Amino acid sequence: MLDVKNFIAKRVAYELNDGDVVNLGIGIPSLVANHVPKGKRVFVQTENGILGQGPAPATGQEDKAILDASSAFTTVLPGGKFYDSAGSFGLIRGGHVDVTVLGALQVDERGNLANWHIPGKMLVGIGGAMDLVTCAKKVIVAMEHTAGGKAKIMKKCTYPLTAPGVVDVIITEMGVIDVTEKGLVLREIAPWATVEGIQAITEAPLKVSDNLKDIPTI
Amino acid sequence: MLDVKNFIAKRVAYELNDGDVVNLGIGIPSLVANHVPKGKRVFVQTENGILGQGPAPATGQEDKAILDASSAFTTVLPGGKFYDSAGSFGLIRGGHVDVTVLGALQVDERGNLANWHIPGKMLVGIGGAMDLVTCAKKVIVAMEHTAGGKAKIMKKCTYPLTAPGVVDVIITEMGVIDVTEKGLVLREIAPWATVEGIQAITEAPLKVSDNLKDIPTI
Amino acid sequence: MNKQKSLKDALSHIKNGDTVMVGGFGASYPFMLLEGLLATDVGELTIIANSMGHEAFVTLMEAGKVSSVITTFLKGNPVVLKMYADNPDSVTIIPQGTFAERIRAGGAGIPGFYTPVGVGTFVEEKKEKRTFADKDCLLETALKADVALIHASVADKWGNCLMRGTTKNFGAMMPAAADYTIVEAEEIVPVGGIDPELVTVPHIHVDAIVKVGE
Amino acid sequence: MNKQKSLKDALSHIKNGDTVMVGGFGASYPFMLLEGLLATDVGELTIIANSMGHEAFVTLMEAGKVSSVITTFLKGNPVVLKMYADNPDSVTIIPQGTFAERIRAGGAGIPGFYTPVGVGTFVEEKKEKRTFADKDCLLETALKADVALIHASVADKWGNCLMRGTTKNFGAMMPAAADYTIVEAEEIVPVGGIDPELVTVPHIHVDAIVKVGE
Repeated sequence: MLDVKNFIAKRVAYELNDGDVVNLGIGIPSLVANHVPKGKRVFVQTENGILGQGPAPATGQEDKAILDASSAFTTVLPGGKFYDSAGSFGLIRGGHVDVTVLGALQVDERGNLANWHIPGKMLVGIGGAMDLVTCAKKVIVAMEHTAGGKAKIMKKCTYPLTAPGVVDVIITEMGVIDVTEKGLVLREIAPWATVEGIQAITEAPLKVSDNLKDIPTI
Repeated sequence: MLDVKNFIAKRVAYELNDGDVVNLGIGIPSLVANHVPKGKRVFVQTENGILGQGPAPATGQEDKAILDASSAFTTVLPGGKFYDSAGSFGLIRGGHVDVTVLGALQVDERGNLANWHIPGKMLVGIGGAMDLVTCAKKVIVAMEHTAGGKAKIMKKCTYPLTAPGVVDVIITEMGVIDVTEKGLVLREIAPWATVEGIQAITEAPLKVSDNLKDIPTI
Repeated sequence: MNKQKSLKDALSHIKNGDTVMVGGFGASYPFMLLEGLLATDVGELTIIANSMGHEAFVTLMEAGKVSSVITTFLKGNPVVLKMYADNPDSVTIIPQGTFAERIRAGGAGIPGFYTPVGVGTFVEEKKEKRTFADKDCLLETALKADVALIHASVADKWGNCLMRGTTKNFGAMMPAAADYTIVEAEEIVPVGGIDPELVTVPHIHVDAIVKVGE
Repeated sequence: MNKQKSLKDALSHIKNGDTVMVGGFGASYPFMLLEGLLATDVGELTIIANSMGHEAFVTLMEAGKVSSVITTFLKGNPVVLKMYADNPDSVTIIPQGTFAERIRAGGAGIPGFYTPVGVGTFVEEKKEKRTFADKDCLLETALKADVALIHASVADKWGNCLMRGTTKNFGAMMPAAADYTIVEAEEIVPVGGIDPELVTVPHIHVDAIVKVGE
């Protein structure tokens, strides 16, 4: 059976460039670090104060002073640095994060992002998402294409925005979609999807790239 | 023969309170640290990045990475901290320096300070003086009472200001003068001075404190 | 100069109506100080903390000690959600980086600064906008407090704090922005026991130290 | 990822007309890089440095390479005084704390901030004023640069820098505010050779490393 989350995470990892500073949100984005291709090195930044986050520590090696932004035990790699929050968000807000990868409740064809609150539901708060998407050089939304059968890729977001016009790329289990000045452009398609099938579960109209490719499934 | 500079520096040291964070300018102010009375501990801050400056190092113990704001070798005491300039001036501008002691070209009865440029002479620059006098809790001017026979304590500064209305106390070899809302008030007088004699070399009118005291000469 | 105190003495400085900053990000909250605060008589506090989700904040709010909150994250705290539903003005939600920068500004003498973060969202409500290099920005102001409560890995007797790894977070900046700072430290060492290159918070911002577990 | 280069290669990135930030406070200037810069063909540089008083800046200006200067201190440099006399607009003198904060702002994405420093002096000329809590303040803007030249005590091969003691000063903030940063390091160590708690400048802001003396 297809592991949707890891399929998406893996495709996101291919989108990263060697040397990128990346911030990975919770959920699917947090899996991206496991899929970075050999020969590429990316530097994972956590907004709670690490540049150069490493893998989870071995059992017995946990250090309660070294946690990730979700409070899970983590490690720092050789060549890393710890920051206080003014420093950590200085790095984020100064535009030094090359790619931020995060989930979304809704994204629309103008790159508007809504990922913090569903009206009528419990308020969650916003954490560092607004800082990250407003200031990172590239914003990748990594998410399942729909939620409970409802479209998440919209003509216009109906939920309150995290930030307007910030999303560059949307990666789902169906395809890779670029947000361009002319709207959404399907750049890659999953082997199990069709253009018509994707359009049927996408509220915004999709253009198809002249150079449409298959998402590699390895 | 009277050592005017050390006499002034010593009187300044008595003005400091136990626990004060102090910044000491070049010249007479730099001598103040040598005169802090036993039983009082002050923490000397240098704007180039030390909190808790110690004495000059012994010969052979100099460390070229530990200098004061005048680039002389210095030391840091146990309990001290090194800062970068954003941190060091954050400390200064955040109002965490209790007392800044510095020289002046002119001070006037409103507490205006001019200590960076004499019109027509070579431009020196301003360094950290504006930051220190604008933001420190207390500003003490420590200087010789006159310069080349000319008054330095003025009705109104004629040189360009370092900052308006910032000086709290003026300490010279003649006396201790408080800057108050009602003008300059002579609070202490040197044994070799008279009120009339001080007024004669002071452009601004001096009030005399009801409680005028001698400067202790020990 | 030895600032080590009993928990009770340290907390006795906090008054009704005080604004209290609390360090921590996910973990590294000063749980002992928060428990101690629960046992005091003070109330009507304004709490400034990154997240309200921890049990310690839930308990404090259930005890009716909190009248308003400035935070970035509410999840996990039903009391703050009810407070927000009853009186939206009592709960201020701000972006995490703006939160960090406003606290730093409070300690560094910067009354206001501009940031593009929050433009085009609820964050911009009631805020002044201004354009820099064609980019809309919001005017944000300094945050200050009466009291800061922070957790340190190591403190010396004067109050110099070493905060290891990711425990620095907001607690590193709060003491400079607060009139009175109480530190809970896992370990207390003599003055000189922390390398001047490793002091996260200098002693001059610290007023009381409590040893964790005592 | 090994960024160690020859002096010539490292400096080859600097172009005519570039704005160049130079770290240092009294001492701790990157003298080797400044000497190297003197030997290049580039000119019309804008120099952003705390003090112009050092011989290295005098020489650079005598060679006609500098068309404008942003600094806090001129003493000891007759060339910059003459430049100021000839064309006051080419020399900008700003308070040291404002200088530090404007550079930090440049690296931290803050386009502008307010400070009371400079009010009532020549510094306020042409600047917007605004009152916060009855205190007049000036609007100051971020400083950025094409290139930063800094001196480090130790660098690793990726460019992480440890700046010991008082050598941090402005060089600690400049790399984040510059597009391209060249470090001269007294010592170069393998990656992992600097404790993550002691990294003053992270490698991501550094583009080239030159070993002092080579």
